[in-house]
Amino acid sequence: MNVQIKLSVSTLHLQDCVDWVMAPETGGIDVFVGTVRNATRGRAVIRLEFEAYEKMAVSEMEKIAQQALAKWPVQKILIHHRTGGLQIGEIPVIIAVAAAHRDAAFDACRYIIDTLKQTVPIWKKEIFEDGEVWVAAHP
Amino acid sequence: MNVQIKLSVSTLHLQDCVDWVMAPETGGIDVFVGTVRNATRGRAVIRLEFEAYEKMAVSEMEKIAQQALAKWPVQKILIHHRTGGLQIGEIPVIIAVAAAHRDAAFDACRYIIDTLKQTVPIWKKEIFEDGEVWVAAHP
Amino acid sequence: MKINILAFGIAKDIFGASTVDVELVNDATVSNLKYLLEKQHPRLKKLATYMVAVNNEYALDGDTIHERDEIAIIPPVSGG
Amino acid sequence: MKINILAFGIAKDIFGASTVDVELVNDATVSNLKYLLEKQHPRLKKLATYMVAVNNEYALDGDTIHERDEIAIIPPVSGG
Repeated sequence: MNVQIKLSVSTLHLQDCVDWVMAPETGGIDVFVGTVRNATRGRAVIRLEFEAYEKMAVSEMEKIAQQALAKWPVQKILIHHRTGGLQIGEIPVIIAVAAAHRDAAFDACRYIIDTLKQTVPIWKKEIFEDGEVWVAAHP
Repeated sequence: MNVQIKLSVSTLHLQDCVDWVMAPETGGIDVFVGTVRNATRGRAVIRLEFEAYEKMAVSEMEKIAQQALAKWPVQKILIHHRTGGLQIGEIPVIIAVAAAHRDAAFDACRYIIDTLKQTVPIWKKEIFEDGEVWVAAHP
Repeated sequence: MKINILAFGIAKDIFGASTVDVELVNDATVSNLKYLLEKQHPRLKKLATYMVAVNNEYALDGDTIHERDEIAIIPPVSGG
Repeated sequence: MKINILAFGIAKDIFGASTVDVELVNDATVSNLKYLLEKQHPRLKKLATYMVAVNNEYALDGDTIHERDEIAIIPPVSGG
């Protein structure tokens, strides 16, 4: 299998992700690591909550990975995404793409995170000291 | 300091690299991990040797990092490069770029590896079963 | 037919529950469902946008809904 | 003046040593140095290209070389 998709309530492990995509014929790996920023438009964020429509989220991530495999000469694709509560500095998402040549790895990795943010049914709630907001819900 | 440059004869550690660039105001990290491929133009590679003009290599990597900081809104940049002998699957280079927003991290990371491969005085020798070649030396 | 609708993110807050039941005629469309839901929960219309998923796939307004389909309301996603 | 030239990568193989000494006149240019080296080591001309670094900076052909400058021959790089 050259695609690994995971939704997880526990900490994501960067080294495991990169080890999984690495193969003897790999020349370069591009990795995107999302992190929980401490502020949104100047307002301090205390923590985040991620909710997923799990079955559909996994199938949409799988679709994106297959699209990337079809568009670029890449070898292996891994997408791990957290659900539940995350503190500042924790990692909501890791995307790792291995390829023989780095251009394909960069292009595919960026396509995957851009598309994931548009189509995968996962929702992020930012919790502030004085309230909370579902990100992107309102215009 | 928002830039860390290192040439090292020992194993590079991905998690340490990403931990170093991560900060509370970081929203995304792009990481490029080079790996030693097992073949070049169909010819089996046994291992690689990296040689560096160390002082100049560090100063050229520092220049590239400063150029990237000037061109994109990125927060921290790390470039670690190996020297000496590497086996298949080992990691010659790790570049990690942290930014508030991911586009800058992707653009800067790709610029850094592309420029590093053009200007930093480091040389790679591929060792085959029946010979060895300094990569890119001849037309 | 009675259809049980799954709600996520802000849609769950709007419905005040993670699922709502809706009574639809056979061969109702996604568009019919949205009309009904928006009548019962006008705050849906305040969202930047929202989609309906039928059996874990994004559905178009003209797609029809059948008994035992798994229907979900997908407010603007914000993963990553 | 006698200048000690550092060699790396394939240049070290061509010189058969990691440094070579070259006798240059005062205010010799990078171009003069290249001419001398290529006369002594014609295989340098077979390289895809090569650069000269003066005090850890890439130098242009017209740059002059001074006593105690650190000079290095930089064959095509291949890091990463």
